[in-house]
Amino acid sequence: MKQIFSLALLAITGWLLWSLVPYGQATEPGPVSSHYIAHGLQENGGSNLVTSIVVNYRGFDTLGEVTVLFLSVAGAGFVLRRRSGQRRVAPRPSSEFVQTGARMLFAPMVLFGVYIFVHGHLTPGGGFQGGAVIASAVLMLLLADRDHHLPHGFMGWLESLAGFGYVLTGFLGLAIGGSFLANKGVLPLGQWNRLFSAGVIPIIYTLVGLKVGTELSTLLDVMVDSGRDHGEADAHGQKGGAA
Amino acid sequence: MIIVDILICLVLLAAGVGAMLQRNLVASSVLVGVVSLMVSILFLRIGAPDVAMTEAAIGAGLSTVIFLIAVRRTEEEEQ
Amino acid sequence: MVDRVLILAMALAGAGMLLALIRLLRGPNIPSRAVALDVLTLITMPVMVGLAITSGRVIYLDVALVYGILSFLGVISLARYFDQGV
Amino acid sequence: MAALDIIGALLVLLGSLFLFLGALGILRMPDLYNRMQTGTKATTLGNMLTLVGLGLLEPAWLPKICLIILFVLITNPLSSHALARAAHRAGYPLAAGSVTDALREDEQAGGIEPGSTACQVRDPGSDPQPEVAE
Repeated sequence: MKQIFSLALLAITGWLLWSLVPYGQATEPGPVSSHYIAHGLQENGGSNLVTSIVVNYRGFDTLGEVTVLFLSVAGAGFVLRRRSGQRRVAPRPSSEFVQTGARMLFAPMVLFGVYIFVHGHLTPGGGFQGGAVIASAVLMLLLADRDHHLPHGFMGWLESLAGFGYVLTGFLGLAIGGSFLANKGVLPLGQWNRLFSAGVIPIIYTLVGLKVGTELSTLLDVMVDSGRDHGEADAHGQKGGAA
Repeated sequence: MIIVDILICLVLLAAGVGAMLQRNLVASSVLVGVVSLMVSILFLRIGAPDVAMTEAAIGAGLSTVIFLIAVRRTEEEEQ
Repeated sequence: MVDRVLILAMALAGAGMLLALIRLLRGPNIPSRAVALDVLTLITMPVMVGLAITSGRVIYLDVALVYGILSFLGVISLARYFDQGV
Repeated sequence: MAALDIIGALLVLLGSLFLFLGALGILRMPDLYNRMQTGTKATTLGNMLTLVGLGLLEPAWLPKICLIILFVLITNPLSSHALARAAHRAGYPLAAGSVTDALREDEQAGGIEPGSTACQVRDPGSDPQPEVAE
């Protein structure tokens, strides 16, 4: 009965959404939006207006998002860390084909993630998407070979450096351009639709990509590694690596 | 073109209802991934490639895997 | 003409999506669902590229590329799930 | 209309037909391994044919589309292999009318990891996970 009710509710909502909401409403944009649309490309030099808004006009907001992601990953890692005295049972090793394929694909996938966030000001990509692709590459490596461990010291170092670089870029903008994360006067805006253009946007997106990639990779490593000893006979493979 | 939209919306609705009614947690998380995938196609259809890419990378790719790992961990805890 | 063929092809692919979703909903066991997910992701990529062609924007291809790279991770993690690997 | 357009459109149509048939196959086939065969081979072919056809329609985009095809060509056998292997190791049964099981014969002949087949799953044939109580 409850299911029928929720199905009916879903059907009604779907019908309303389908019939009432048109694809893209053609209203006049507000004053702020029209300023962005009219002056965004000249002021930022990026060919992708969405990226210009996200990283430049709303750069402080993006800094906040990255901080929120960092805090959530830190909290998850704190909760999920393996308690001492519990050893995990080594899982079945994956087949050789999968291991070889994962090792072969790891570098191209990381390269593709770098491509995504370096080209953030030209294509729909950006720091978060590129970071997700890099984290997926690390996850593939972890799925194929569980004895593989991330170099946590290096990852933490890289992550802190990226966050520090973001704030430093902001203060440089404050010193030179007159406002926090200002795009003017720091770097030449360059030519439209070229890789080296759009002022500080590629730098910020590279830093965001590195930060998000390392954070998500560390989260996935902690999640994969937090398995408990659940008392099954480990006929397959030895005990887990160096605890 | 409208028929493609209707088919994608049908898949989206069926996957959403299935994810709600499904008892098996793994199947449910896979269905949530399918919902994300269809939403990503719809975002592409209405001209928002940025959101579509984020949805495809994080919604359909990473979060399904994170759900799977979480289900696995809870099963291990229950045993 | 070409546009009509494209729309017909995308409608066929969408019908295939619906069939794969039925298997995903019904599938008696997890590997069957994983195969259905694989088919769904393989159908999605041409649909995305077809949308890029019909709307004429080359940057839509990046979305298909990202999804093409990430799609097999779900299937591999499902496989590792019931192989007690994750 | 250019000849390239006609070839591209035909390839797209053929490829989407293969995609549809592959999806129909996973709905109609009796057991997991048959489904896996139709669901991976036919749809990989359909995917590649469709992408090549779309690339012929827009020749300027062909390099990027080739990149997508390359990734599909590398990753899809990988995931199918992992899936089939894991399913066989977890003991999912073949259909009633199956004639031979080459992987099990291999393992019993002392090939790959003896003793790792069958009797691992509590309830083969349906989801191994117990139903969650409300």
